[in-house]
Amino acid sequence: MTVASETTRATAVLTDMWRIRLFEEAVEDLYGRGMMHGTMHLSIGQEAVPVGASLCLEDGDVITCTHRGHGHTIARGADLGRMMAELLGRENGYCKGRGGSMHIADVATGNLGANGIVAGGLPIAAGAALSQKMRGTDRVTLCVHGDGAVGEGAWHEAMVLASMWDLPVVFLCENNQYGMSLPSLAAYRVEKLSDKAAGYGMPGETVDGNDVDAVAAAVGRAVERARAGQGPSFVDAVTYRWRGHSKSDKNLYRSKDEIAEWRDKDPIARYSGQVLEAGVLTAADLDAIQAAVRQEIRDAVVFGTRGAEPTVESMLAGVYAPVDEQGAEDRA
Amino acid sequence: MTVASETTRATAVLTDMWRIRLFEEAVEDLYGRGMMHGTMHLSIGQEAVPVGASLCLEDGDVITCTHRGHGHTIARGADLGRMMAELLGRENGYCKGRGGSMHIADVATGNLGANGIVAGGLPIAAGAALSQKMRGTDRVTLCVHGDGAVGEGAWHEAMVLASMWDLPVVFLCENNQYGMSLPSLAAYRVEKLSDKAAGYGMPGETVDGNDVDAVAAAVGRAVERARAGQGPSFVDAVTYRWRGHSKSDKNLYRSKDEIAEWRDKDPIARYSGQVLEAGVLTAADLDAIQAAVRQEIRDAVVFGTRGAEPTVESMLAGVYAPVDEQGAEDRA
Amino acid sequence: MSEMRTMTYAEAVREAMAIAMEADERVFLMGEDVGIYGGAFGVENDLYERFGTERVRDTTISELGIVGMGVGAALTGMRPIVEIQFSDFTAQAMDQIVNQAAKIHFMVGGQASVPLVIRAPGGSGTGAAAQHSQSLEAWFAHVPGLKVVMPSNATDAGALLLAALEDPNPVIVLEHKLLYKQSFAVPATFPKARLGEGRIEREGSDLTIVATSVEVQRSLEAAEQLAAQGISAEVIDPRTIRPLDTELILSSVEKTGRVLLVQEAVKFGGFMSEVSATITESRAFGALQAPVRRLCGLDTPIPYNPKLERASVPQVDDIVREAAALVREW
Amino acid sequence: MSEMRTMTYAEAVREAMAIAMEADERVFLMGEDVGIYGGAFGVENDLYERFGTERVRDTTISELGIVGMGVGAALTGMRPIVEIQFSDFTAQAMDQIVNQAAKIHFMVGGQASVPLVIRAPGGSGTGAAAQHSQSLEAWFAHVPGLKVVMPSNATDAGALLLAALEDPNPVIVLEHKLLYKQSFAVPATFPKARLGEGRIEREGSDLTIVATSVEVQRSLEAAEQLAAQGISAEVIDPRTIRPLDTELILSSVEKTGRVLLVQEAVKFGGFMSEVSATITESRAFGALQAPVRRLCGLDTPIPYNPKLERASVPQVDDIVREAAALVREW
Ligand SMILES: Cc1ncc(C[n+]2csc(CCOP(=O)(O)OP(=O)(O)O)c2C)c(N)n1
Ligand SMILES: Cc1ncc(C[n+]2csc(CCOP(=O)(O)OP(=O)(O)O)c2C)c(N)n1
Ligand SMILES: [Mg+2]
Ligand SMILES: [Mg+2]
Repeated sequence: MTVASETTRATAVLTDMWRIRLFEEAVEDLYGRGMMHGTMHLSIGQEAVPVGASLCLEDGDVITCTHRGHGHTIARGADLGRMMAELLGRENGYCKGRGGSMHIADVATGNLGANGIVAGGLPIAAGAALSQKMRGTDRVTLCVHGDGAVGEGAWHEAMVLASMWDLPVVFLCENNQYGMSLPSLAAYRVEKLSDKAAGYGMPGETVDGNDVDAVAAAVGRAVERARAGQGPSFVDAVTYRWRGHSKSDKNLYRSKDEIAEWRDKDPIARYSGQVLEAGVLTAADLDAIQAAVRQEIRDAVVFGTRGAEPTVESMLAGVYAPVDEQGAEDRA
Repeated sequence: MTVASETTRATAVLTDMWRIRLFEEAVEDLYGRGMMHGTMHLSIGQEAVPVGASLCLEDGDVITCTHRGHGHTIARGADLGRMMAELLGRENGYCKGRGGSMHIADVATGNLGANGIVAGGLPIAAGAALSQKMRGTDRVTLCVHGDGAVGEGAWHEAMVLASMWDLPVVFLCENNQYGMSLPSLAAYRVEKLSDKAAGYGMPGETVDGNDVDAVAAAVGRAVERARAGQGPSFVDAVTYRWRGHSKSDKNLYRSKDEIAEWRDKDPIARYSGQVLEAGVLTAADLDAIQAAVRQEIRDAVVFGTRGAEPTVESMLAGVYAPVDEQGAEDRA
Repeated sequence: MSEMRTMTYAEAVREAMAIAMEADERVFLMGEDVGIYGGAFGVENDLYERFGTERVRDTTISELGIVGMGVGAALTGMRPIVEIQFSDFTAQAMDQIVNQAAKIHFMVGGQASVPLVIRAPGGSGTGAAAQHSQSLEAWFAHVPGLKVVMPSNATDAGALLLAALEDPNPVIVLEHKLLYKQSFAVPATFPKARLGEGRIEREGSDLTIVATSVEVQRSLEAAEQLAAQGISAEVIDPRTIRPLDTELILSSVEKTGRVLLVQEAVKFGGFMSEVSATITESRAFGALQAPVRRLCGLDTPIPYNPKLERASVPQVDDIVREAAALVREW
Repeated sequence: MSEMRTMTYAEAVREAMAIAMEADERVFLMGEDVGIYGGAFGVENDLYERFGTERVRDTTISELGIVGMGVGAALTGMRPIVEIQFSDFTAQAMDQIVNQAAKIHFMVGGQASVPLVIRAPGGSGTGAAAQHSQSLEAWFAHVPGLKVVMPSNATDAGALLLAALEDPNPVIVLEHKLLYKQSFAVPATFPKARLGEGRIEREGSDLTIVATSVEVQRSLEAAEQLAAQGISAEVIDPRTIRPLDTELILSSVEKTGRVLLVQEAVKFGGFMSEVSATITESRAFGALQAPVRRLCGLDTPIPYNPKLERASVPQVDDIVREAAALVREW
């Protein structure tokens, strides 16, 4: 890699990690001030996973996210203003205020959306990959899911079907070690979650999910394999969420020490340190990146809060996709 | 083992295998003559699995069966007359004519029943094992399922939960190599189905399912482990069904050669040959066993065909279990 | 169109799938044993030979998974048909049907839609007992975002399936096991159908019978017998129950003043309770000369015994008896 | 019994579980995050500390599996309570609820029964959007073999849960998320309740309002406002919707001649259509002075935006308006 391209890459990586962190801090703030409602699942502390994984994707690739979907949505290039508008329930949001945080989607960037159902996105991702394969593309699908999702039947069925048909899908486990309050590794009785991949005839790899480069490398291998028509893979990226599961969480199942320990592994600080040390970016560069993102977030909040409230009429009109009578007539 | 006990065991084994075979042949015959209706799933050719597994069970142990459940029901000691009556839809059948072949159960022998839902019995079995454990017994649950069931989410969830809680359950895969028309091994992308057990932190073993002794040995190990409080195991017993999946099967997905090859591996002929050769039973003994079972089956058919037709009134009264108002009052 | 041919309901379903696959390369089929086995009810038969195993895909036994894959494929440019071997096993797939397929278009604010067709045979009458004989249409009719189709004859089985495949929304087509082998007169080309349009199957003046699926056929037979008794029954088949052709039903009720609602499903909480409520809270309330009457399945799981099984759901005789009573007593 | 105390609906559920666990060692609870987390809605709170992790069991995220384990445990001598974190996720478990729990007693000819209690919170109002806000009672009400309970206040939340735990059949208790934090006056001991017995929550003479769950509370508030307008509304809470206390409803309708049915669930195919059909085909038909009217959720998945969310389900004002119109126009 040339110095210039290294700089570009590092800037992009840090920009995206800061976008995720600061977007969610803003969301938290709006929530705290009563300007946002509902529930929120924040991925602060986990930023290296979406950003690392997204480095491996190209236009036309598809992703499915979990309920904790802000990070991947941002990393795939969604507009922060329309995201903020959605979380504020406005008509100019991605989902016209109908979906909110748990259903945020940006289909234009191949992001089929967050999913309020644990493991709900897995069969959908396998289906998108089937579609990519049947349409003769070399595109792939990245299926992000949590460690808690591994307990669901939907997870298993998607793994079975994707493996049977050699589908171009990467199952990326964003393993923050807890499914709400349940410590996953203890529950599943394996040493690492990637030990489960062999049972599906799939390669499996466990990586440090707080290391952007490690995530990018592992997901990159899996993506290449999928693009080459060699079938699905499983990547287990071990990370940690700093915040509670959602707003109802009293955090009784994790110790203060454990949380502190993982805060010390902050993926942003770590990556910043590395690029500083390597001389890829300067301290001033780092500040500039953060400052620019702060402005983006401020703009996003303004964009969102200025959005119109949606109407009942437009909501009701949005339940069904309109039938194209003419088109139908033609094909009869 | 003494000669006497070897003889007793061999007689019991052969009696049960013949009961299964001849019961199902009788059922086939009644069906062919229009005296029985519905659909039937016959386990002819698979007799070594239920008989071998049952050798490891004791009173108070529990089993759950599949839609192909005659074999295990017989091996656990069900009354052939009441079974036949059930398949004939009579009031004196095990299920009062409400359940038929696919729901045959003999709860008194710990047999919670066949299940028309593929993998439907797995979580139920795990629950029975949880109950055995919570009640402080050393009883175990044998969960019989097909190879096709491995594709269901229910299979996975039961494996996950049983493993997490070290439940005393043995997952016995009656692997006749096809889930209806789907060749399982090819679909699942593993060399043998027991390769899947490791993903659940469980021991897994693949055995010759046409060999009574091999089945009994493997299930025996798993049962002992469960009784000792060491948790669940997975046993994959490879066998073959001689008949079609059910009455609608045109058998297009299996070759004549393959069927012939497996008919040559007839578990009854094989076991008979072994005990003859070892001098445990004589040819006359073998004939006597078969003749005795033939008479049992004839009696069962007579018992069944003489049973009364159930009434709509008794059916409607059987939808809910009656609430014991008095008992309830006492506990309030 | 005018020339008729004889065809079973299963053949019509197969032909419609073939027509759609010929016309549109995005259409494909996934399901358990839909390939070389030919389908549990023989619906697919040689379809996999004609279209290959890429487009007629045998799956593992994973209902939730395959419906979900249908959702994913539909979201990304394909037009999948997913077959659920018995409609009872939609229970396994409810999350993908209800929480995903039905809601995605809404939840993403219209950014995407889910043109997925799910076919599933329901109903009793084959001795398959409680887990293989249910009529569960009421569940789906209650879900905004889904469309629900119940063809009662071969022509509709083909025509409505083609309409479902043209629709940008998820459509569940509930076929009936007993109808599969039944032969019908079918036009040379399937007529163009529109989801949400019911049909008067037989005109009459004394009472309106609204029936679904196999009960439409039974109601037509009953109407024949009623005619012999001097009672003129109008028989309406809504064909799709969501959206429901309320207008057609109300107009008929205004004309006849009496209505018998017939379904195979369990009465309590069944779809016909919706039809009843819709009628009585409508303008047709004033025209009612008798209370709306429902004739439905008994309040029981479907039993195995064939006599009990028959007794559990409305048969021709039951319809004749109820219809005659409704006309004579009121 | 006469001394009252103040208690939230969530506390009442917790207390009832504790009473049952104290009294009967066969009773235990399984669910996601019911242990140290205290339940997603805080219902369990310190229950696991009081009864230990053997009897208050945290599970993996496996709804089908845990309901199925409940079935197996119930069949073999235990009295499990399974919590489904949001009732929307019953979609994952429908096979075990409907094809197994509800039918086993029937299918095995009475050899065994399934005394399983499933608790699941439903309803909208928390900004949780389409996959976490549904009211799905109509699905369960349609299934023979199940009993379906919908407590509308803290006393019932406790008393009906205890009754459900005494019942030898599978019972699904649909709690309401918005009620959890609401406080109620509750007797010192939960009164003995019987599944299938409804209650007149408020007597009146001009119209009958039948409502379920949170809509009972809204209807009571509405009745207060209606009284101020000179309209006397009788409010009935069926409390269990399967079995339904039809007699109580019919008697009230015979007295008032007008009926408004209020539910949060989507109108089309909802449970109130059954109540409507039951009334109009009963002896009470003749007593009706106005068509039965339903006031229900709009035909939409629940939206995220809070104003739209409120507008999607009946609020107090809507009930007042509809009730007043029903009385004034007829
Ligand atoms: C089917 C289903 N069950 C339960 C829930 C409630 N729930 C939401 S997130 C969550 C934990 C998920 O854990 P994991 O998959 O590890 O994702 P994480 O929250 O850790 O990112 C649970 C139990 C749900 N949304 N869907
Ligand atoms: C949930 C569900 N899906 C599909 C079916 C239809 N079906 C019945 S048996 C069967 C094949 C089962 O294969 P396997 O588990 O290997 O058992 P086998 O029939 O070979 O004994 C299928 C697809 C069913 N009964 N339940
Ligand atoms: Mg997690
Ligand atoms: Mg098999």
